[in-house]
Amino acid sequence: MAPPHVEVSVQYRTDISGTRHTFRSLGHVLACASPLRSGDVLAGLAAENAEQRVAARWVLADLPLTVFLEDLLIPAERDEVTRLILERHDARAFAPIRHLTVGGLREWLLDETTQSDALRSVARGITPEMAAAVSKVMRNQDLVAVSRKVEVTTSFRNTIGLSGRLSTRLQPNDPTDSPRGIAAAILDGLLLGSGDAVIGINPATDDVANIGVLLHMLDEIREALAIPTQSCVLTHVTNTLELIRKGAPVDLCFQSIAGTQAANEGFGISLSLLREAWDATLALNRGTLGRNVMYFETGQGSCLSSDAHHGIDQQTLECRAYEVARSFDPLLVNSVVGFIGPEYLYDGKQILRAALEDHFCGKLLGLPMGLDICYTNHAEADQDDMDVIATVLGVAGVSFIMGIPGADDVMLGYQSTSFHDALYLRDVLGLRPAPEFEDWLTSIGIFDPAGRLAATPRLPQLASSPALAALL
Amino acid sequence: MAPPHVEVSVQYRTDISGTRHTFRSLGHVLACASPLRSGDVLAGLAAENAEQRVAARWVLADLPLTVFLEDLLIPAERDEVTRLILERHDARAFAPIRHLTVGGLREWLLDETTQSDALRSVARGITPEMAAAVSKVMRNQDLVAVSRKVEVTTSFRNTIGLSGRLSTRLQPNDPTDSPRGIAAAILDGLLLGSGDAVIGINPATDDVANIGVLLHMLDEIREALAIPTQSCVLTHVTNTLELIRKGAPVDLCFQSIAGTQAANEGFGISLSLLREAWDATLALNRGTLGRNVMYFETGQGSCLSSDAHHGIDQQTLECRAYEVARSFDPLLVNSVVGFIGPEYLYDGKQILRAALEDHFCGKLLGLPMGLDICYTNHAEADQDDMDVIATVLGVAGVSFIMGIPGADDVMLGYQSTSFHDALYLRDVLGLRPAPEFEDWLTSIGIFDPAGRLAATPRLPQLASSPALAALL
Amino acid sequence: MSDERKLAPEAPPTLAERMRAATSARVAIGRIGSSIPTRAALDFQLAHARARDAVHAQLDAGAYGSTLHGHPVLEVCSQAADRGQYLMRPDLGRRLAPGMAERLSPHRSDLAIILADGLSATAVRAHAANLVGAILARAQDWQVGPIIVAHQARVALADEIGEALKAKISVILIGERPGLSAADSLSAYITWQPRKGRLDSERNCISNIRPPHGWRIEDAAGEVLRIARAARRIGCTGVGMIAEQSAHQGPVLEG
Amino acid sequence: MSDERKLAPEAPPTLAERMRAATSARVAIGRIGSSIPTRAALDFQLAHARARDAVHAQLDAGAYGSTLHGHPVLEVCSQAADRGQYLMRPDLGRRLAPGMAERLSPHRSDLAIILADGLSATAVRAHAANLVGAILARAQDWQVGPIIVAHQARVALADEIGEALKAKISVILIGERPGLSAADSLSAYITWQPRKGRLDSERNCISNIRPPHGWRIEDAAGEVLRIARAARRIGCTGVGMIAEQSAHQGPVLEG
Ligand code: B12
Ligand code: B12
Repeated sequence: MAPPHVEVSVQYRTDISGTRHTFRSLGHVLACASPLRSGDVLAGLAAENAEQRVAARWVLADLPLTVFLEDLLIPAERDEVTRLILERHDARAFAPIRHLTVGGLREWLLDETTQSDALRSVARGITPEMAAAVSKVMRNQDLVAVSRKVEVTTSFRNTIGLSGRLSTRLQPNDPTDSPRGIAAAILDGLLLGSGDAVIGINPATDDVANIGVLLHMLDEIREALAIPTQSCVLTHVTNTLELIRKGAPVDLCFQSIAGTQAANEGFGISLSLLREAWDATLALNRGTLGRNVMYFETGQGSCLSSDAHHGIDQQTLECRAYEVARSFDPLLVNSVVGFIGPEYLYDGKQILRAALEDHFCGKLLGLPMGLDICYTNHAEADQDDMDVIATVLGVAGVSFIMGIPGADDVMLGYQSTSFHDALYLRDVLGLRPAPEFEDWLTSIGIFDPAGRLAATPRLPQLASSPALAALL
Repeated sequence: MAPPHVEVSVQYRTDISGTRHTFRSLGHVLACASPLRSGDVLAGLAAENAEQRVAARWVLADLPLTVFLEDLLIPAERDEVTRLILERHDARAFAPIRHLTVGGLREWLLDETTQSDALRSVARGITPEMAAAVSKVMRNQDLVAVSRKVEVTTSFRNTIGLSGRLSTRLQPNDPTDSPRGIAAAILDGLLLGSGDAVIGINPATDDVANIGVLLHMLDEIREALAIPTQSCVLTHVTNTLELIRKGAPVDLCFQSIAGTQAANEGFGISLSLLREAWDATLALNRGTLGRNVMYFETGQGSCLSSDAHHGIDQQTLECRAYEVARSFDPLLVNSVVGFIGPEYLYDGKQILRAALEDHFCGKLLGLPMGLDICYTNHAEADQDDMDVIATVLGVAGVSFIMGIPGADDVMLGYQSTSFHDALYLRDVLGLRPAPEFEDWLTSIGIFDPAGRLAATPRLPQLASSPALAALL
Repeated sequence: MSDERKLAPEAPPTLAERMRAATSARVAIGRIGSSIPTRAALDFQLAHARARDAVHAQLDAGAYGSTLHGHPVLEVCSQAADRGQYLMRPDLGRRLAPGMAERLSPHRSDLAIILADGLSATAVRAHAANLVGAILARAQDWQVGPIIVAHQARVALADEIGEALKAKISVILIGERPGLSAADSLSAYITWQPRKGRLDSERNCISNIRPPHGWRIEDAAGEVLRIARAARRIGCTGVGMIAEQSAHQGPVLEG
Repeated sequence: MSDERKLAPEAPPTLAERMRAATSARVAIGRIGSSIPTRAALDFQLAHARARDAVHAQLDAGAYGSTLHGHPVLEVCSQAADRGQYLMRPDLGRRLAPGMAERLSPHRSDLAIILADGLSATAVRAHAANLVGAILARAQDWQVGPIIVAHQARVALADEIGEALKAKISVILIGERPGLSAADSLSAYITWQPRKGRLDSERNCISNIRPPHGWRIEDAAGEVLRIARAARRIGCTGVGMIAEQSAHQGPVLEG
């Protein structure tokens, strides 16, 4: 390939058969190189036309990876996420790929001799910006092929992320936080083999006392049935800290995170607050197999939505959120990809692409990536799109997806994947739940000995949980 | 489920919480039940809004399958395809599903106890209209899950359609029919493991003499390298007949077909012409393993494009083309799904859905279905869409796809799948070529003993073909 | 077409019914292989078709007349020209159209109450007037001026409106994006000292106001005022309030 | 970024080059694992961006002036109002706009020659005028009237045009849909006794007229006239001609 027409930190440009394309900054190159996406259009950052988009990718492909360590997108003095990225960059892990360009990194990733171990070992040498950059010169099939090769495993009471496995977060939300309603949804999910990633409730209110009630109910059900899984109420981290102080049974500490300090402030968090919460949760020492105790959610568009994007495109910012995530050795991370709405991801095609990018970049950076494959009723998408995204992500080796009764979250007002969708994926792709959970499903009779849903689950065992017994 | 609010042959209607939806005919129900699609809009047949679309599906779900044997979409006296459907309908094969509604058929198909044998045995009892109807009440994942269960195998010099296998048509088109250019593309494809479904050229001209030259070249290469595959020049059936008379080495007889007599007339064919061509090709007796000698291409929109659609939606008409196809025990059938343009399938989403429908309906009707996963430059689609369609169809168990150098057909002016795309699919889904072809790839050294592309193929063997030797 | 035999053949016949009675979620819908029964699939599609319509429903101008519960009504609109633009340009939905601030600034309201279409005019039509009544009935300790009806509005539009009304606190009652099962869910977002540039972390939110399935009107009104009074006491809403709250172990957020 | 080592390491270094010289197809692009090298991927994307532009290019009105090779030029347009409608409504591209037939009917042309944008105005700009010249030079045995330039036209528009010109045969030179590697490819469709309702099976087609990579102009013009004369002899074009042809074992289609 021709030597790059780029003078680093000075000019980003290329000549394509007679037309000169110049980009004002590294951020501008990255933004123009993204596939067309409504959030970047909203932010005024998208490429002007298809040719400029390709030109940006051309420039990007020829940039040495080291440029991302020199030309910082958001100044370190103004942003603690930038500082985190610089501090935690591991030069030894970077060494094997240090000499590569972005296009060369794509080829190194796709090479058949680059396997899971090699990929894992460079993770700490790859910055979020490098991950974003390489994803922008990769087509959908590249993202699938490489993601599939990366195995990232974590554990608390079971093991998440093994290849050949697909876990689910059982998401039993209720618009009034009714314990009975939530229990019904949990029962529905368990009977359909769901819940190995986590049984995780989004509470309808921030009422700490009420969240405590839910945490106790989750713990009661898990203990009574001896389910090798973990539970979580996805409330703000300050509430979780409060609940830990009050002695509530907190398995995992949840928080939504974003890729800039300012956006995180919009979420009411900082790195030090997260560290405090991490320490407090670790101190509870409730995991039996492992010590991954954090659960993070992310999603393209959240920085722009709080006006904290510093002129950087939404996919690059999403990758920066993964730097935040990986500093806390989380058990679970998922992007809630189509959750916010059409102003960030317009239709099924944009949601699919973003899902593949998020999953790929997360895995590449070493995260246990799941995906909330979802859309809202104001977006141009439907359940057929979700089927496609789920299938493609299943092939890409996604660690977990959501399990929601009938795919309809009656509290958050959006559609995601159902318990049945996970069954479908396991079926057509030959995937199985986390091993400890699979054993449990078999022992309790929800799975038959062949590892498929039994025609006649032995319900009586469920009665050992008071919360579930009330329904039986 | 409530009893159907339908008086067969008289009124098709349903009441959905207060609103009455009435449809003027069975064809109107079928058309309104299709997902939004530009070709149906062009024909003035699409549902007026999303609610009417669901209402049509509701009516359809409750219709007994027998209605399709009584209420004919296109009168038998005016259409030989209708007559073919009626003549060839097998009441014994139909017996096990005769009592079902369309919605009930969907459930029977999805039931885990319904496996490949059962599906194969009812194929001749299912009419094209029943297949179209049930596909319209199935979401994308349903189409994948059922297609995956149907194994349809055919053979000529190798075996196409076994589960766990993915074959490719090597499509080495050249804008001037230059034998040297075509040979270069064939060499490229063979070195990348392509060509087990067929090595099939679309000729740039209808010149019979020239087509003869190409047929001889294909045969020379195949013989010289002892490739267990078949060749074809995709010219009009009248030309193929002419070439057979002249003694040209014709393996497969190709023809584009459509779902109405009038559309077939537009293609310059009739059932009797096809029968004549079938007999003539069979008489050559060139197959070594099997006697499937026909190759058909189809595609939603071709009837409308020749103004021969009788007010029926394009997907239902596509299924009727499959009735034509299955009367001739073809080796290969594929829909060229995005080929015509945005006036029939607007964007990646519509192309994907149509691809899944065509594949599902074809397999359900007993056809060895492949797919030309493709788009034109006037459609709203790109290679990322093709990656997704290919991945999902791979999971659905598609029998074969196209292999074109770099996915760019330089003669037909459209983009399809490349040799690399097939490698990608085989890789991420663990699929292999047709067994006889796989053995050949290994023996000649293109595959290594592990069944992957060798780093160093043993080129010298290729020199035994004069056409290829000229390039070496 | 489908029955419930797959869910739990030997369970008492009413388990699925009891599960369904416990929640509005789509529980116990049965299964065929790994898939959902045809009936449940079509139900879902119908709900989706309808939710799409709710997103595009409009709040008629003048629908509330000139007074509501004795308070004058003022209508404003954001910079988003129509529904299509509103959906794709949330930034415009957060800004008052030119001239609107001037229409408000002659008035004042310590507790500014705003009714806003948001993503569901249906929700506003169903519950907002009642909720305003219930809030007013409990707000004797606050000076309340005109009630503002805002079109094509996002939550943060309350900041500019509150600023123009010189409000101590703003309460915007806004239609949440419609879910499949609920197109009529209302939220109240409460912001101490509203002014342009407030972060979402500086607000409180009460969502799922949707009797009888979600918050009841009386309870929601009570909660709004409890938060408003706590804000007056500690001088902030949002995460600051939670922090303050937890430092004092007080009961403010416990409803 | 990539090299060719993967294709055939021990082959002479020029194999890939020789393959590429033999065809304009994207052969010998190398591979990385199962994927194509970055350079080839970006080349493809650039070509796609450009082909998309070619689809939307327009044939300027009046571009050919009032005469072409001594024949008067008449411009007509179809019922498709703009490019967007042309793409989605091919039916409109097959019908003359109101008043157009009247503009043509005073004229006549035994051999009607039509230049049409089709899906690539670029192709018409590049080759059509030359091809018309070459056809005229060989068409001494035909009465040729005005040359028609048709906007937003589909192939079948030639039927209405030919009918209005009372033509014995029509030849429409039309831009083919642009491929990635060729945005300038022209087709000639030839129809005996053109009139509304002709089927495509009643026409002949010469495609890929695109010197130097496809048909050369001289050869294409020769082929057009050979087909036209055969049609005059046997009284049809299209599949009928092939059939007639094969019955007589004649050389008409062998070019
Ligand atoms: C969309 C949404 C989001 C989006 C908002 C971005 C966007 N551009 O729309 C994102 C993903 C960023 C988000 C984040 C959070 N959200 Co939220 N979100 C929603 C949701 C699903 C819909 C909101 C809606 O329809 N708004 C109406 C439209 C018209 O308003 P808008 O102006 O377009 O959008 C604004 C509001 O939605 C607001 N907002 C969104 N969430 C929250 C949460 C709080 C506490 C506040 C004050 C404001 C706020 O931010 C948007 C931009 O200004 C609701 C559920 C529901 N049923 O309402 C939950 C909901 C409002 N969120 C909730 C929570 C807890 C959060 C988080 C605090 C989660 C966390 N632990 O980090 C964060 C932080 C929010 C913040 N302080 O910035 C809770 C609030 C509970 C409560 N009563 O306080 C709700 C009710 C869901 C739930 N039960 O879990 N959220
Ligand atoms: C699109 C297309 C089709 C579509 C046309 C439908 C549509 N709505 O567009 C479909 C899939 C139906 C089709 C079918 C066939 N096609 Co075709 N088609 C093309 C293609 C790729 C592009 C045409 C184009 O851009 N037209 C320009 C636009 C502006 O015209 P339009 O009015 O929108 O479209 C009309 C023409 O395309 C025409 N048409 C399309 N194909 C053919 C073939 C012949 C022989 C004729 C006379 C007309 C014709 O039908 C369309 C509707 O009226 C060309 C390849 C190329 N590079 O041109 C091959 C091409 C024209 N087709 C070809 C052939 C052989 C066929 C078939 C005969 C194949 C077969 N064996 O059955 C059939 C039958 C066509 C018929 N008689 O009706 C050959 C013609 C060879 C020759 N010189 O005679 C070509 C050149 C491709 C090839 N080399 O194989 N085709």
